[in-house]
Amino acid sequence: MKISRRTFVKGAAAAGGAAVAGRVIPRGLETLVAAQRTTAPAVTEEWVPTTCWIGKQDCGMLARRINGRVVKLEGHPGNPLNRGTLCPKGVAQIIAVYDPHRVKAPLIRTNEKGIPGRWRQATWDEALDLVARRIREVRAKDPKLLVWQKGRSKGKAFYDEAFVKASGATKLHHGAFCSDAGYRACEYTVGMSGVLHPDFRHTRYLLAWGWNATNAGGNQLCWITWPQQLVAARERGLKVVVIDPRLRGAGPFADEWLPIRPGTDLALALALCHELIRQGTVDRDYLARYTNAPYLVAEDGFFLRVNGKEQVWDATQGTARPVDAPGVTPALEGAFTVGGRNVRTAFQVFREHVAQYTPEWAAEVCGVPAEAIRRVARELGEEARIGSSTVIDGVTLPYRPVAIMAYHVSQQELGFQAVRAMLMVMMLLGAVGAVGGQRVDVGGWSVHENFEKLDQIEIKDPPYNIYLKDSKYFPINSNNSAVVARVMLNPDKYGVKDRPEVLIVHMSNPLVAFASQPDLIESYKKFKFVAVIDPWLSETADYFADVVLPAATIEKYEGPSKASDQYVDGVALRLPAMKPLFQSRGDIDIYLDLCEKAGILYGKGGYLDHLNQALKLKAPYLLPLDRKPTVRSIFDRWARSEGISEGVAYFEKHGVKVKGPIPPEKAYGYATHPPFGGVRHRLYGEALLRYRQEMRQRGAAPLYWQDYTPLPTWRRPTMEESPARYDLYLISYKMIEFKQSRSSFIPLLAELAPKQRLDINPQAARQRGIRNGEEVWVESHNALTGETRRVRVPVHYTEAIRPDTVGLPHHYGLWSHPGVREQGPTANALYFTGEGYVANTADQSFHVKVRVYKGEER
Amino acid sequence: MRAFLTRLMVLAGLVFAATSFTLGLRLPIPGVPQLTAAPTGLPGEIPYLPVFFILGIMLMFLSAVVYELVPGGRNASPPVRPRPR
Amino acid sequence: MVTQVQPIPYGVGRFSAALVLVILLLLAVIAGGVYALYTQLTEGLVVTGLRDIGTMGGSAWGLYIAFDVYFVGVSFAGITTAALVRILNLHHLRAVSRMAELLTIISLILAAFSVLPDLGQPLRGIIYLFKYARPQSPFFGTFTMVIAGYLFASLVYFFLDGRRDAALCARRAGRLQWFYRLWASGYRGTAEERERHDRASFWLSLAILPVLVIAHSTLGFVFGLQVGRPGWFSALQAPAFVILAGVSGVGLLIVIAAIVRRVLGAHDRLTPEVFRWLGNMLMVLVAAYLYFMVVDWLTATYAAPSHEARISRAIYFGRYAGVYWTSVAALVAAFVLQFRQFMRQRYELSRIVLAGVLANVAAVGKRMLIVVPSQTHGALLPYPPGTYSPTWVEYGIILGLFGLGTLMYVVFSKIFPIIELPEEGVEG
Amino acid sequence: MARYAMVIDLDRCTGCRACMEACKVENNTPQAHFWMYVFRFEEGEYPNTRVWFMPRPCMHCDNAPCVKVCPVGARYKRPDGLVATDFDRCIGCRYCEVACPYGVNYFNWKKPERNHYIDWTDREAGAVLDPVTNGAVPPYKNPDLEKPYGPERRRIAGGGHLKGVIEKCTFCVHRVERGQQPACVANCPLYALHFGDLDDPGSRVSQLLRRRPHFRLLEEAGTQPRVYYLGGKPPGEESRQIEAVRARV
Repeated sequence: MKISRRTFVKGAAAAGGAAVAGRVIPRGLETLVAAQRTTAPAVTEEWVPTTCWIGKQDCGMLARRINGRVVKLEGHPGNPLNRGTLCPKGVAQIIAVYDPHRVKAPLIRTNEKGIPGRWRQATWDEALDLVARRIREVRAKDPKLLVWQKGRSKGKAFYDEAFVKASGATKLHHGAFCSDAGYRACEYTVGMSGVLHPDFRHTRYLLAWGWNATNAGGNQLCWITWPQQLVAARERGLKVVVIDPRLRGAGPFADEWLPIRPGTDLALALALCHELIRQGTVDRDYLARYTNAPYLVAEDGFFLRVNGKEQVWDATQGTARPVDAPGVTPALEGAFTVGGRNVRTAFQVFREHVAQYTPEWAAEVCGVPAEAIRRVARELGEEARIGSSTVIDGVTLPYRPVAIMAYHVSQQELGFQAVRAMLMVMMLLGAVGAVGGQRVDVGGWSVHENFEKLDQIEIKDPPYNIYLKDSKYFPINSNNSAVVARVMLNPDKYGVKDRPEVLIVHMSNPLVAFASQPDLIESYKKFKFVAVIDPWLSETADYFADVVLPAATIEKYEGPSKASDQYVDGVALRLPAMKPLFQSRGDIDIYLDLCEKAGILYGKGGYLDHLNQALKLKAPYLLPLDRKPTVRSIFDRWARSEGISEGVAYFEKHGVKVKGPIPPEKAYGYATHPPFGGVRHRLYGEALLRYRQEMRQRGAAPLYWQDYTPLPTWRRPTMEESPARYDLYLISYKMIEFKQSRSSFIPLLAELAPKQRLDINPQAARQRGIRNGEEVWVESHNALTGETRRVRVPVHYTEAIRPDTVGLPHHYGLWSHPGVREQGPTANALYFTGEGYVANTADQSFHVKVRVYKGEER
Repeated sequence: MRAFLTRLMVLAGLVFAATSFTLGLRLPIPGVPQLTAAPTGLPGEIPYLPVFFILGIMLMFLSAVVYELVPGGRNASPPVRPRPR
Repeated sequence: MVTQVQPIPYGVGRFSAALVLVILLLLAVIAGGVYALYTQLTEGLVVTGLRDIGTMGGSAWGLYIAFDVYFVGVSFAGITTAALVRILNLHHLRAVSRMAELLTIISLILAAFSVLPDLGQPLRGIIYLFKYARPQSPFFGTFTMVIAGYLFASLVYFFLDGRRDAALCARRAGRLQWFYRLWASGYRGTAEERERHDRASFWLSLAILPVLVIAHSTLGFVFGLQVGRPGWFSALQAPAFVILAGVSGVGLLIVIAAIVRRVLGAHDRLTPEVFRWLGNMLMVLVAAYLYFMVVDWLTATYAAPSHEARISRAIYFGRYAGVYWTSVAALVAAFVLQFRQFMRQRYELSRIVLAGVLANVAAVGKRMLIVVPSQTHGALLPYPPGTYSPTWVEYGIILGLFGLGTLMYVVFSKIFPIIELPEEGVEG
Repeated sequence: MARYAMVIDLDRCTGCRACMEACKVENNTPQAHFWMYVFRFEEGEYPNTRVWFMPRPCMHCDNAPCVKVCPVGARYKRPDGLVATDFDRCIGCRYCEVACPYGVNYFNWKKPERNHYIDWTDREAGAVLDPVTNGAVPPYKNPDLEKPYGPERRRIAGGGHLKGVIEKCTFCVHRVERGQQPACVANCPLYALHFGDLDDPGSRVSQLLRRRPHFRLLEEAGTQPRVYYLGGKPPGEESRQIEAVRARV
């Protein structure tokens, strides 16, 4: 029988003509009759392509549409990212699309800020006018005082680039909470924008370094793609060594587990370097030709330069010669005297530097047995097959089937240097850019502009901008919104002159999603005007939005989005699977109107102009700068400009454009011409030393410059200074059920993991007399300020975590949606930001010392 | 005459009992072997067969009533309402 | 001339104020049950404490099934006693035979009623069981044997056995005369009729006894045949069911007999002799059941597979320990009470009645323990253990059923002698 | 006549529970009903810990206890091996549920319109949704579930989740009869689930079962399940369930 509310009401009324009579006849008896009713009438059914809206990689989807109503979302078989499948979130988002608690119309605040909002519905015109006026006002003052907070918004070209450029706004990322410390390390060291990941088709030995394989994504791609490649690789004989305080993430795919102490990854990486050099399993050829390892380093730590040229020691001639001198055969090791100055090769310096980091030493620091470290180093050395080569699509390339997968692990106080050290392990083995070896960017091997930029930063004197760009505090800077919060609360301390006034939050929920919640809540009070673009009333909107603009979910055009799994390249578009529900609108529509009303849409330097550049549109497909296009027509132009003759219709038919396999010349650093894009990888970070000195000269405190060392150098993380009774490390992690803070209100998913819980080793729990499922206090401590924060959560026994470590999932702590009130606190209520709890690149650390207790004791 | 009618009644009753009983047995008899076997295919069921089975059992017991209420045989005498002397 | 006939004895037709009060009370209880049933029919079984086995960590069967089993059990005693009385010519027990038969009939009706609320689709249940019932399902036996065979047979027996008294009652003029005449259906008490009845009831008893055993066994099979439920899957179930049925039945019969004796002051008919017999019968049955429990306990603890062990742990020491040990205590107490009287050959009515009550307390407890723990703690896959606690709806419906049963019993005893009329005065 | 079976590769399962969600959306199952469920297990003690996962659909047993006990033939075994539930026939006695050793049956305790995750009868929400959904509950209601299937033309695909009847995994009969894979199989991101015809030696399931060692759950119970597991082992006393879904209605 077809139960719909309408027929249900009819039935009730029919049963006696009145609602009363309908109630008198128990429906329990009605069903026998009901069951005999004929089946549902014939329906029109179609499958329309679109892309997932929940995750970061926009998996291809096919929406099953019946009478214009989407009833199911399935994976797009043709999309290289997910190949016909979806993760739980992707499947469950259908119920979110219809969620009656979406923001149904533009909202304007009627009560004061900092408390749950009360709203009145407004027309789009009214709401947009209001926001546009504020934008005009603030831009008249200084465009930089307009802040655009990026979240999980897609269509980079439309928002991050065109809008930010056209409005001149200050852009805030979320990367500093993800893996940007790793990005900076890789950009600076090998010129690739990304974190570390393997060449799964060929890798035979993998260090899964803090990689939450069964729950979270990996470098640059969402969850589905990486596990698919991991499992396939294991069936080909890949061995996986898991380096993680918690085994749960790797699940059954761990061949060996090194339960490392949180925050000590740098030490382990250094010990591996130590062992590799001791074993002599070092790819000297790679180091000499493609890195700055042979550069001569003077005693002051800077390269020896002769009229601006770095020098190497020519082994054959026994003299120092310019690195690019013809026929030079640079020595990799050795100490020499050049013009009366004692110099050593960078590799020699490195070698002597890591001599102190023995496995025994690391065992102490990391809580991992020394013999295990030795064995892993030995296996790495053997599996690397240094000197061997193989043929890929007719190209002969070095074969080094060892690699590291590292992602969120980079978000720790020593993250930048830790990832650099991990890279060095792979550099010693010559695995960077080799077949089966270390990869960094799924897009292919092209050198990122930051390789030079991060080397040439000019540290300035105050005033600094809101996220302390080019400052003496964080010269290399990942633009951390939590740090921004602290700066806003105390601008003078950081030499910031004027506070920003207007904030546009797009698909982001800083109050819950970003670390150090208390700081964020305080700082948001400082904004004069906050507009939020979001399908739901985010907590940030609830407390601080003056205007909420309801965005659509999957019912909109968005993109273009990369559809590459690092082997096959493609591009996809999000297409409206049905008309936007309620009064919501596609984000791009919103921006077009907003820009028009704010007077930054048309003409040179306007939104459309920047859009032309951002989308790399070529004539004759350039958008005219004098009239507002429809979103569909923009994508049509883009598609044709990309050489797709059918235009956007192609995507409306196929959903994804698969460009075919990525050739080795693009995929492998060794195969590019010239190899590695012609850059020398930075084993030795001379610029880091330079920054260190400039920061000191400008009077920055040691804790800002202490990690700016040319070579990764171990020190105790700041959190270790917390009193001994804070005897546990808190780490946080993602669960497969949810995406950040953006899905725990989806009832289908919330049902699977309804409540926040603290992972704890039963051994540790019993010492504290804590039973499984019992509620406890988790209290974190800031080693520098002495501040403490605490939350109450039930514990969850697991043998898959170090006894000195406890874990909290992200995702929880929401309050504005009726479905989430019982879920419990967010881990971000416990973390601290700023000094001691960010990396030297302003990247957020998700490590803190905590204590766990049952009662009210304090 | 009356005796003849009652006899006829009894006879009809017996015939009905017999038929319904045998009909009813068509349910358990093929059913019993299936108790041990694994269920396969679709259930070949005849609607309302259970009613016959139940009827059969009931009639079996009903025969006792017939026996007591309907005097048969030689010494049959027309039932007389008990009358106070 | 018409001899002056005295009114029918045993309070037939006489309604005291107290009685009216009792009836009103019962009607109230029934109304409560009806309301609970209505809530359940409209809202669905979500208003009960029942939930799905497995991930939902519940029990799919609960109070309703437990009491269904209990009621069927109680019905055992009545017709058995009656049949035994007839077959073994235990004349001294004739006094309770009608009470027993009535108890059987009413408890069987209650049993049928207590299954209906357990069904998610009661109306379908009534229709489809007649339409599609399958012999492969243990329900078939319970359903056909109990309802059709057992209940109907009891009715027939009850009817034939009552004709004589009906005839006697029919002699008095009164509003119910038509009813007595109908029941008497021409019974005059001639030698030939008596002899006919003797023969009929004898064979009827013989026919009923096997049906009886089958019926109670099939009820045991409903549980005993389930390989998927540790704690149920056992050959012991069927016989144990029959015995426990006897325990609860005889127990309740004793209680009722005592009440009737008290209310109607029928000391002359319900002699200590009667209770001594019933008491001994109860003692034997309790002893037999205790033996079953010991066997059960030994098997469960000596070498139980892990799943069985989990259940027995829950029963002996865990969540269900309270119910279990209470039932055990009650049974042992009942046995000891009877045994001491038996050894001394000195019987006391109060003691026997107490034993009867204890026996029934134990029976109810045991029925719950048979139905629930195997569902909450008997998962063969590693689901977390479940929980079940009945809601007011379930209690309300069960209470209502008890109310209904009692009412039927009281009303009947007011329109028809609950004790066979004495020999003398038959011919007036 | 085909002989359908499911093969689950435990070496590939990441325990992501996407199959559970795919099932829920495809079949519009009510809250706390998991026709497909994924166990997450932990074994051993730190640091020798092992984590593994095990999906649990209905086993569609050849000797299905639930089919045997069904008093009215609502639960029946189809010649192609599917164990079906006729929701027009079921009287809601839940005998199949107590008889099943695998705990795969779910009963509709509530009325359909109250049984879903969000109160779709909510006036406000309904008013806005109706133009799109025509009052379907839930809005993503799959019309195929109402239709009759098989030569027997009985309604066995779950329908509108009628109050007071039993339900369980149907192997997505409405998809299978259309030549599609069951929703969970079709969606598994790791291709850990396979579905096919055992009588066809060329089918993926036949090949896998020939090539690799396998087991079935509770074989000792004599239920002859139609779901085979590759790799790993059956869960034992040593297997502690972690992150159990304890949803109740």
